[in-house]
Amino acid sequence: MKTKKNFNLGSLISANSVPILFVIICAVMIPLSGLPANYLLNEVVTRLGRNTFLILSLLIPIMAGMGLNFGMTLGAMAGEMALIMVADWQIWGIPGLVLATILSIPLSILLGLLCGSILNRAKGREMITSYFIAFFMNGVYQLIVLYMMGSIIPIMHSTLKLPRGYGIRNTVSLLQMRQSLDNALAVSINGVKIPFLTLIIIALACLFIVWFRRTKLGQDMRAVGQDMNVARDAGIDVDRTRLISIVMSTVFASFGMIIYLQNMGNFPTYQAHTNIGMFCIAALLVGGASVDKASIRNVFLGVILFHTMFIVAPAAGGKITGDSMIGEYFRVFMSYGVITVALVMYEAKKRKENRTMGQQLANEQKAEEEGKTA
Amino acid sequence: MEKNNTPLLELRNIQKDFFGNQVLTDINFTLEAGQVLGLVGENGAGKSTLMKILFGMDVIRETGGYKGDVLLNGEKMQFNTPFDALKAGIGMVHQEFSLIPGFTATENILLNREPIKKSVFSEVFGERMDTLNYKEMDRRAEESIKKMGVDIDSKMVVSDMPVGHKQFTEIARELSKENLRLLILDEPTAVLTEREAQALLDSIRSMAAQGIAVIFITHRLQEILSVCDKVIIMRDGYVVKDVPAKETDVREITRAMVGREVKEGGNAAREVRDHSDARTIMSIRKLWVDMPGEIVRNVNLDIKEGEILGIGGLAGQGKLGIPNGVMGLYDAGGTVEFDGKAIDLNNPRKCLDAQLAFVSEDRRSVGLLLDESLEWNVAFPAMQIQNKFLKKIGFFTWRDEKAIANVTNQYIDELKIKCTGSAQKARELSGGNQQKVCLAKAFALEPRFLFVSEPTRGIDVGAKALVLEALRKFNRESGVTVVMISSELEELRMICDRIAIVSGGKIAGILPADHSSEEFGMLMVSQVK
Amino acid sequence: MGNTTTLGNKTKLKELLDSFGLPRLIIAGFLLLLLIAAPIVGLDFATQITNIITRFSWNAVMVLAMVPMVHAGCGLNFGLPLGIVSGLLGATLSIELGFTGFTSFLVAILIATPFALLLGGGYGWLLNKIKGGEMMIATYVGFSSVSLMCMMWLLLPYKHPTMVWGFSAKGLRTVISLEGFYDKALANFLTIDLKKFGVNLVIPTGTLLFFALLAFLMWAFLHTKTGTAMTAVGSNPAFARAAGINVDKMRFISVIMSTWLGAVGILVYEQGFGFVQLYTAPFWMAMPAVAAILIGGASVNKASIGNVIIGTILYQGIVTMTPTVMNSAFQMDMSEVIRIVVSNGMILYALTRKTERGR
Amino acid sequence: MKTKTRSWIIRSAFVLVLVLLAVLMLRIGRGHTIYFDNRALEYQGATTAAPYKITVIVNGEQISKLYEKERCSVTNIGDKLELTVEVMQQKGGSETTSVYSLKVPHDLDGVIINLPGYMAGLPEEAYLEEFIPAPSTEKDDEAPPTTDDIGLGEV
Repeated sequence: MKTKKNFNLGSLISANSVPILFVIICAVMIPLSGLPANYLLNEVVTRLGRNTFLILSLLIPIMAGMGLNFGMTLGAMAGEMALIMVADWQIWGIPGLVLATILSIPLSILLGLLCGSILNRAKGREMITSYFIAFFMNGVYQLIVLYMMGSIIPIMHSTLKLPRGYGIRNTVSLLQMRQSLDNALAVSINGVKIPFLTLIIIALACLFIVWFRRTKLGQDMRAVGQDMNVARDAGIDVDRTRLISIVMSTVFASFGMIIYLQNMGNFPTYQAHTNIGMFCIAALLVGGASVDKASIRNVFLGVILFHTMFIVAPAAGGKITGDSMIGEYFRVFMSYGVITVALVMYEAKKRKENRTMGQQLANEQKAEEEGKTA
Repeated sequence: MEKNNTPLLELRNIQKDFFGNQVLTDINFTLEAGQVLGLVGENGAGKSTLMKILFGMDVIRETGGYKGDVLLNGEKMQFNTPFDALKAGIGMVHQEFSLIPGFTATENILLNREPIKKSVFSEVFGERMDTLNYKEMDRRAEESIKKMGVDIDSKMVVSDMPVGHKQFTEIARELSKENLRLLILDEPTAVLTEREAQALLDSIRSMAAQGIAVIFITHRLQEILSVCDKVIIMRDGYVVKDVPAKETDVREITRAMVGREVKEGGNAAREVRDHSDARTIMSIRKLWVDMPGEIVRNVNLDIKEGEILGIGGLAGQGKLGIPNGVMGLYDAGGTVEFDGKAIDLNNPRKCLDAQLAFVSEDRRSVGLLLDESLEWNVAFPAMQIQNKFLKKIGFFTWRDEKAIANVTNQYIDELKIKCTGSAQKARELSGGNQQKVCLAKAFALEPRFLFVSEPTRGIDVGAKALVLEALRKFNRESGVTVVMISSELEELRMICDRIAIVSGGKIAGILPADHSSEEFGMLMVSQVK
Repeated sequence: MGNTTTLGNKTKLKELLDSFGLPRLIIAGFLLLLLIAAPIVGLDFATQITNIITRFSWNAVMVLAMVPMVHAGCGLNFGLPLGIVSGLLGATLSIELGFTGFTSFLVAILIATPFALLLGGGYGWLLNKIKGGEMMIATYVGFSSVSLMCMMWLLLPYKHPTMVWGFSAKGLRTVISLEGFYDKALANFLTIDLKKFGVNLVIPTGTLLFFALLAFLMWAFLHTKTGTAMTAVGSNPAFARAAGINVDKMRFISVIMSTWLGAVGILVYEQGFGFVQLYTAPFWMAMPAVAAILIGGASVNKASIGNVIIGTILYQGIVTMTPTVMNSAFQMDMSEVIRIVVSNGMILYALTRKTERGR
Repeated sequence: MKTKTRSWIIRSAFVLVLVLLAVLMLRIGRGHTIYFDNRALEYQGATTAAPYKITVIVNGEQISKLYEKERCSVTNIGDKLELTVEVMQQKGGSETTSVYSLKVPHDLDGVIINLPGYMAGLPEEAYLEEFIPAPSTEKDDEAPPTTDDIGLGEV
């Protein structure tokens, strides 16, 4: 009954306020930036192929009620480590990417298990905890890549190593893998390069998620996400289900990172993953997702809107203020801002729900009481 | 499978104690397939403990198991978890809903028992990767809804459902379990409207007709009489009566529920003072309180100066809502006058300023600062409300640690609080001693009027007597009006001058404490919602 | 412990050991090891001590800024950058208005105060709307405010030549030297310098005294009626409410106090460091402060002045000692990794510890 | 129990497939840099002369035209490549085209192929030489990574 009443324009706008805001921002900034449409389109399509898979990895933990998985960074690290090894072994092209993907699976499962079991000890605080797991593991990643690779883990090529003889350089070149996925089956329409194979892989991942929702595990995750206690009473192994959701997310994220980095062609060894979680989450939220609800639609809408904003902001900022730094800071501000707003709305909603429930009961009694006294 | 003449369920000499506190003694009864058994008794009579044993709840095992035998079809059963009980064909609908809010009725009915279709992935990743068979789910859900005999929309999402439908969804879930032989319903009609309740009673009948045995727990005695084959009445952990429903009536059941053989002279020896001439110190009009599970509706109550008023009633009927509402801890409306002046509701500060004090029933989360010292616990409200235990040095007003320690030690002696010293943390004390700290906190406020809510809940017998004595002394010596809320009628009768009984969120009646238990019992069940 | 009253000596000792916890013991042991190792690998012990004391004096006030919010149950103040932003506004405006020397420090605090009250007020109001989710939101409020200020530093019409970019004469520099302004404004007061006696020990007495003053005021506040109420709100909000305390008001006050202390904290840091760092620098300043107070023995809803002092010494000790000691010992600088693992590990430990009052 | 062993077998098979796939990728994905030299080769006393010009075509793509003493390079994924050479012995002479299937040792990153030697059918040790990059004299200034401003930047 409630849902029917809500189906008017006002609530539709308020429910989608974030995407609408971004549409407006983009609509204002695109003409201001003066960027040619072709360039813009090309950039957006490139970024769509590059980022979507990573963002898809966020959907499963949201389904399991664990909020925005800042721990996806762990998957990104697994993907990076796999790529470093593959680059060292000189496996090139698509075979190299496939090998990196296979290598990243055990790594990311391991990291996912770690992350998931910590999060099971911090129920109700998953987001802030996963946020710090990402930071913590960044230290471990540095320990491995900066100190153990080349000393304990054999690295053959000195081009990868720091001059001191161990540790990986600040940039890892993936020259021989660069866009090998994107260029396979690529189609160019009006100068806009469409990375067909990448998009097919993304489509498969979407299909998987749609299908996954219909599996027993998917159903269990939704149940756990909505009410852990009821799910436990019904015999669902809550902790295990949550653990699996994080492991899946981490594995997905490592695949996503490999796709992302093959497009870039090289990566800064120690920084590539630091903010990736933040930007993926911001993009998802821009697409209209919330902490407890996200769909594939949100992912695509989010990637397009967020990245359009990202591309045009510096140019537009430069045109307005004569300083392109303004635009760069602006887009960083928007990324943080949108996450802040989404978190505030989520928490406020949780509290409001409790309150309205009380208010409603009070009113009912009042009405009844008035009826009786009258 | 079923042997003739063996009852479906038989309990033999069931005994259970919680840490030496005997809650069930020698429970024996039988139940045939297709029979409906009504189980009644006051709160704390042992009904829910018995059901927990039957349903294999963890808490029983964790507290040392039980004695005696549970026989199902003549076979001795030992349930270690609810899932064992489910396997054996026992289903239970708890008082609190156990439903996933965003799922449809169908999804909830088949929660974690969904029919599945094999998928390729499951070969590798385990059977949880099988997909759900939605068609089969719909079919089974419809089937169990039909079995129940009440029509609910299987596609409706639970959060959109009226309360009654949620209840029916829960029952349908139990019915969808194919081997269901015994269904336990714990106060299922409490949340239903009259029509829904009637529908439920009909469906109980039709379930019984299909050979399912039902244990039906309720406080609505009329329902018991109309639907049950036999009635079992429990009191203080004993089965006091086990009769066919046809051979009894509401009055007899009530008497059995609350009646006690007067064997100890304790009651008679004490004085019940009449305060009807005293002036009214607090007058409550049209009070409603939205306290979840203890809703109060339209309560009018006058409290006389200097008396001890008891408020009794069954759990969930609203007796706890009255003090919590007046003291501003839960949303409330109506008017409350104290000493001729109106008191703001929903503002604890105003009540405390008017020299009212409240000892909450929720010791651990409202009553105490568990992680702080006893000193803090005792002195805190008095410091904050009345600026006691403060001293001025220079520009600052400091806590007067010495005064705080003194007052705490005074109450430690007076109330015989067992602790290592006034600096001990409240968390480290036993329940009874924590309760005494709560009392000390209220006494330190030197109130003119004291609400005490369930002061003896969960504490041992010795501490109970001490707490009650302290309350009586406080009332008699300082002339403070005390309103005590308790689920234990006998306790109220021991200490109070008058007792008001709350039923269905309203005051069902007020009687002097020396009236018989039976009369109070009748009031308790009079308007049960 | 500053917040509890006269505990018996025995229980106090036991409590201290209990609350110390394994991670803290390991960290303290590690620092001890570093201190022992320092002379062995040929480092000057006194220099090391000087470094630790200096770093302590820079950071202690920012760690102190954690205390009020933890006390009022608002959790760890990951929103510290908000206070830092207020402090930076105070610092830059003080210079812009032409103050120099020690006065510029006082004026900076003076100007930062209204900003801290305003921003802290808004922040407190927000945190009262979202009880239970404070820490995550605090983190992002901090980030948002810093990135907003990044734009502001470029846009605000600052003119002072020492602060703006030389070539365009507008927009603030990323790093502003405080020489001639309040560089070492506190540190130079009553400095104890033993270099004359051949010992490389320098103690910035003034900064330490300033911290001691603030710490004393905080301690005193916690012993007043309002401070007691604040502690009770953090310990059990339901109890406080039933005792007639306005829970939201207490939380509000605590957030403002934390924000103001954050503003003063960054000014103290700058006077020691000698530079004002703008733009993205404040992003990660909350983390060391949070890690320090947790290492000191605080939990998500309990903290004392003692925790601040112990924690800052331990944390800054490790941060300053590891690079030098490790470099001299193994020619390998793993300090960054150790810093990251220790500080974030500590925060994780605090977050996953089972609290009675879990949501 | 039966289903358990069954699923165990299937799972190990799945892991095995992944491992095999990885091994396969290791085989077919190995990248090499191949340098082709057009210069005279001395082997066991005999000298193979270098022709005037060789056109090198790898996998159907023309790489370079090598005059005497010139060198070209090509990267190749996998150990095998199809090498087509068009040889012009004398300036202005006619071209002869021949197709070879060249196999590069799996373990070597870079190899130098002496084309005259190779075409003359000399053994591998004669015409093939490992390419060892000169120890990097360039300083440690690396090319800055390409960024899309996302995920990079402030730590």
